[in-house]
Amino acid sequence: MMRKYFIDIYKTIWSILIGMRITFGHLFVPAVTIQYPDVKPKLPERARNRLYVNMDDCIGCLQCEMACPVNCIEIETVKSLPTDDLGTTSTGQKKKLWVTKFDIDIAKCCFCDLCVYPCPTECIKMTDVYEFSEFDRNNLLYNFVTLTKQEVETVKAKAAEFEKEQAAKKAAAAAQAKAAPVVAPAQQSPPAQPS
Amino acid sequence: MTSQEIHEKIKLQFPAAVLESKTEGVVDPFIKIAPEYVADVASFIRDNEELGFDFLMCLSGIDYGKGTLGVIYNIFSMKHRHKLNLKVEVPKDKAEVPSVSLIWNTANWHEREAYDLMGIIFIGHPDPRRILMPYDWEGHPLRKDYKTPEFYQGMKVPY
Amino acid sequence: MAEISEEIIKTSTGTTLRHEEMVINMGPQHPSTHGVLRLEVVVDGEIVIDVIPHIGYLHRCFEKHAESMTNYQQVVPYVDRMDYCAAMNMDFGYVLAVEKLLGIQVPERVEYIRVIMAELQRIASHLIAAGTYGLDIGAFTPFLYMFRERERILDLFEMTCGARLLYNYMWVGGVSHDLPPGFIDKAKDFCQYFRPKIKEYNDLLSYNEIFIKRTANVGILPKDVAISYGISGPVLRGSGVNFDLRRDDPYSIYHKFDWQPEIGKGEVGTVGDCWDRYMVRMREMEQSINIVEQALNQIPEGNIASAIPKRIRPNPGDVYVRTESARGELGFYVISDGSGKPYRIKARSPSFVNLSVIPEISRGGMIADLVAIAGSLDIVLGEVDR
Amino acid sequence: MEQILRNILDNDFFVYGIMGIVPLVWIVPYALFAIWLERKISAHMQDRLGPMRTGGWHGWSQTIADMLKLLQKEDIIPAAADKTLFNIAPYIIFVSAYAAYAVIPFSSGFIGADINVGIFYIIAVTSLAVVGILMGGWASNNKWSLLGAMRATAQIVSYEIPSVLAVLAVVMIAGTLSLQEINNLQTGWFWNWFVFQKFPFVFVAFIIYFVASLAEVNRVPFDIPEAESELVAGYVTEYSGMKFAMFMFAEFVNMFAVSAVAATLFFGGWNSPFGEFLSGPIWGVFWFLSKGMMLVSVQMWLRWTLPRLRVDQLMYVSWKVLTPWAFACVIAVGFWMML
Repeated sequence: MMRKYFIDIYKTIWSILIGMRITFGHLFVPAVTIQYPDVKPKLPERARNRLYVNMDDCIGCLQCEMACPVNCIEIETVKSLPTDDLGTTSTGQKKKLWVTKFDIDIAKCCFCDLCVYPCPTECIKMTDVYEFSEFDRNNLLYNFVTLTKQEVETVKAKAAEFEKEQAAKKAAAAAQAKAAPVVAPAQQSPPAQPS
Repeated sequence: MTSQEIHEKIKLQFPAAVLESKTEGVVDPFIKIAPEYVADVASFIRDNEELGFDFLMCLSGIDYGKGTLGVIYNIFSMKHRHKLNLKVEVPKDKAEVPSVSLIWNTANWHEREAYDLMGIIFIGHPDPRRILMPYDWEGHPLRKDYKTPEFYQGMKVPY
Repeated sequence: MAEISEEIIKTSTGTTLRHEEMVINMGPQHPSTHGVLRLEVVVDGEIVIDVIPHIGYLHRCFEKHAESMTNYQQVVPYVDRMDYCAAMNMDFGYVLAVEKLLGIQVPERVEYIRVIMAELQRIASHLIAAGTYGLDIGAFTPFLYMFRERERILDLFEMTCGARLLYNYMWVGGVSHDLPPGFIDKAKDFCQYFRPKIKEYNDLLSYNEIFIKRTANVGILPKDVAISYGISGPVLRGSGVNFDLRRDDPYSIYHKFDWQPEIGKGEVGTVGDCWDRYMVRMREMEQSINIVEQALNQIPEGNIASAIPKRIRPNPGDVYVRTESARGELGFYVISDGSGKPYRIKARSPSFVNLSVIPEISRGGMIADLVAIAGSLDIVLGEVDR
Repeated sequence: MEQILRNILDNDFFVYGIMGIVPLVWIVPYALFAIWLERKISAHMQDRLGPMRTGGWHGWSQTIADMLKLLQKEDIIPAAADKTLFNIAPYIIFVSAYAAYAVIPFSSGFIGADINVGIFYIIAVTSLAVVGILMGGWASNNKWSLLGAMRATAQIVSYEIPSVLAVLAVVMIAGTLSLQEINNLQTGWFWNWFVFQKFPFVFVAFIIYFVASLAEVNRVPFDIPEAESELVAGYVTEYSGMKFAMFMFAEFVNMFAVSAVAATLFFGGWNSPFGEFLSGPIWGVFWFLSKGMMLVSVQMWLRWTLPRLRVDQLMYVSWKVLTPWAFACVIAVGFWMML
């Protein structure tokens, strides 16, 4: 019993001295702190931070919207008219839809990378931008659509018109099947170019 | 022991309890028993030398839809290193299962969770309180027909 | 609710003293509950009479979320957030469950990558566990040393998948990215760098006599109680049960490596005390380093994307798959109804089960012991409450 | 006019007032510096940098900024607190820490009051802190505060005994209680310091005094009254703003006070370690302050190395380890002197 008492005292003092030696040694180890706003670490190539959408390449396929587990992406598309030329993506795919709404609520985003994987044209991707805090939550709702409000309106109106015409045509065609054929070609104007 | 032998043994002991036993054609073999026998079967398989199921891995409550709830016991034996999946099905309007929390202490919190989220009542549970949801929450969220309440204590729920 | 006993004591001078137990709420906001855990503690002075844990402050109903997803893959980010200190291990368990349900085999390279990641994550998680345990006991410095080491592991992860905490790296049928160029060398460097560090921590903290006095013979969890409570992982091994799912219920390719589980031996106290639980983690880090090094040396070349299914539609059925996460047995019970959506996912989280033993082993100790016990169980509240 | 000035200067109370304020000239910059130093020492021991921004060079003005922040903070008094006690508790603690400086000899030429029971006086006034701590803990009406206060009381009261016994060993050699005289006895080269006399008994007494003083100022490994991982912040849990700053300030003032006493008793106080080299009243201040700061740094060093003890172990250390050993030292020194 008495022996244990002395051994305990010895062990305590000895282990304290060992600990003190280690911490003292670390006084001379260079610090690992990165002085953040002054020094910024280089992020690796695959860093997953803010989402970015390259609208030139977006074909409005809604794959990313479906893949998102937190529903932070909202896309609305409008069918283009057969005569419209929306151009092609950089991968050579022909665009067929007007993307009238492409909102990402980055406040909701969980940076899981699931939306990037299914994108057929690789237009949605994660960038290495990580400094995007805002004072107002609404500023975190990012609009990626390149069309102006007016253009969206026209595109929508035209699509609706076209739809109507198509429906009329169909009806007419149906009627025509019964009666004499009447053709009414639709008057069209080129759509406003997105700036 | 293989699952087949374990199931046979339980069948032998409780011929009336076993409703269904499947070892082939499924990913995990399971045995389905009548709910009122759960505690008896549990204490039998724990105390039997050859079975020795002393480790309850998991206890899950399930809403099968169609008006039935289920409880699944995934049990393991530390001694013999074999597993058993025990299934129980009860009607939703009378979701009562005998508690096994005195047989495996693990079941205590798991049964509370199953009661909390699924609304299965475990008869004979020593501490039948909610565990994850607030004590005054209404309804059991994991049921398939659960509707999110609009207000909880005056606070809007889907904010 | 806690019951308080009250008694009147007559002193020798004839006056009476009222003697009453006190209820203290430890948490939900308390520095040593490792999150939002509330322990309702009945104390008699400094002696703990009873502990009643109240959980659920971090409850997000992950299981309900999982049911409302459109496919199995979308669940992975949610699984990540269960145990945010060991997200890779969480992913691993979930994808193994879904793969078993689907009945698919992943390429060998993927298996190796997964094991490397899971073991690195285990080291990172144990570093947090040991560091915060030192913090609970009052030693601040080891905590920061360990976080520095963890940072290097996170750098490796960031290099691989771009995220530092919640990886969403393991996908059903594979992994999201192949190893980046230079990863293997960097990981080997880390292994070499890390080995001597463990000794330094042992000198600084583990074998410090004050630390031993605080943790040895405290919160003793005997074998049979541990098994009855379904305790798993380092806590179970700390009680002297030689049981590790990586060896005893092998999954993935753990059988290919040369390593052994560490168990508590009661070197400085009784088997199953806080020090044993802590020390099992310290030693497990060394074993994990062994596994990582072997895996890095053996990893084959190959295509990793081949097994990722385009659509995940398992046949109707259910499966319970358990893996050894950093905190113990992580089980996923998955039911499929044949559609692309999971019908029901139940997670058996190790922290949830390990926490339930806390009233059993902390009665009769002091408040400081309660802190030591809670720390040695190494709970992550994200996983307890899910 | 001159007459009035002369009257004022001749007035005893004026002189007392001046003498009372002079230690503050050291204490306030010291406390600000010591807090900064503690941050820096801890940071570099942990491979960090610590405060780097405020004020430019290595964040030198961080503590000044913190003090200004604390001054501006709302002074919260819990509704259920006992307001009077709650308000005066920090002042009592600070006064007890500051009062010790009255008899600490800063140099051969400066001592607040060279009373012949100096060391006795210090031991008496520093134990007043217990009253303040208990008051603060009780008045906060918070269970954690109460537990912290009870722990602190038990701790400070029990650790007074070994520390007094350790001091007694020195007093026996010196044969006086006056601190200035104890200093005068250690003049000369450093082997004249008491810590090296009657080796190793006084050295052990110094270790005992140092350990006990750590406990008296609630530093790691004896910081259980404010153990942040157990008791949130112990008896200061409910304090905020300037009152909290007073507690903090008192802690650092106390740290230096016990270090100063240790320096005076064991390390020759204001004496130069090298005989006549750089000695004299002005250099005396330098030597005294550097010895004190040295011991303060060791306290910080220990704090960032060690874990914390438990309450019963704390009592064990005091009653079963330090006290018997201190007694043994006293007896051994006594026998040695009789030889």
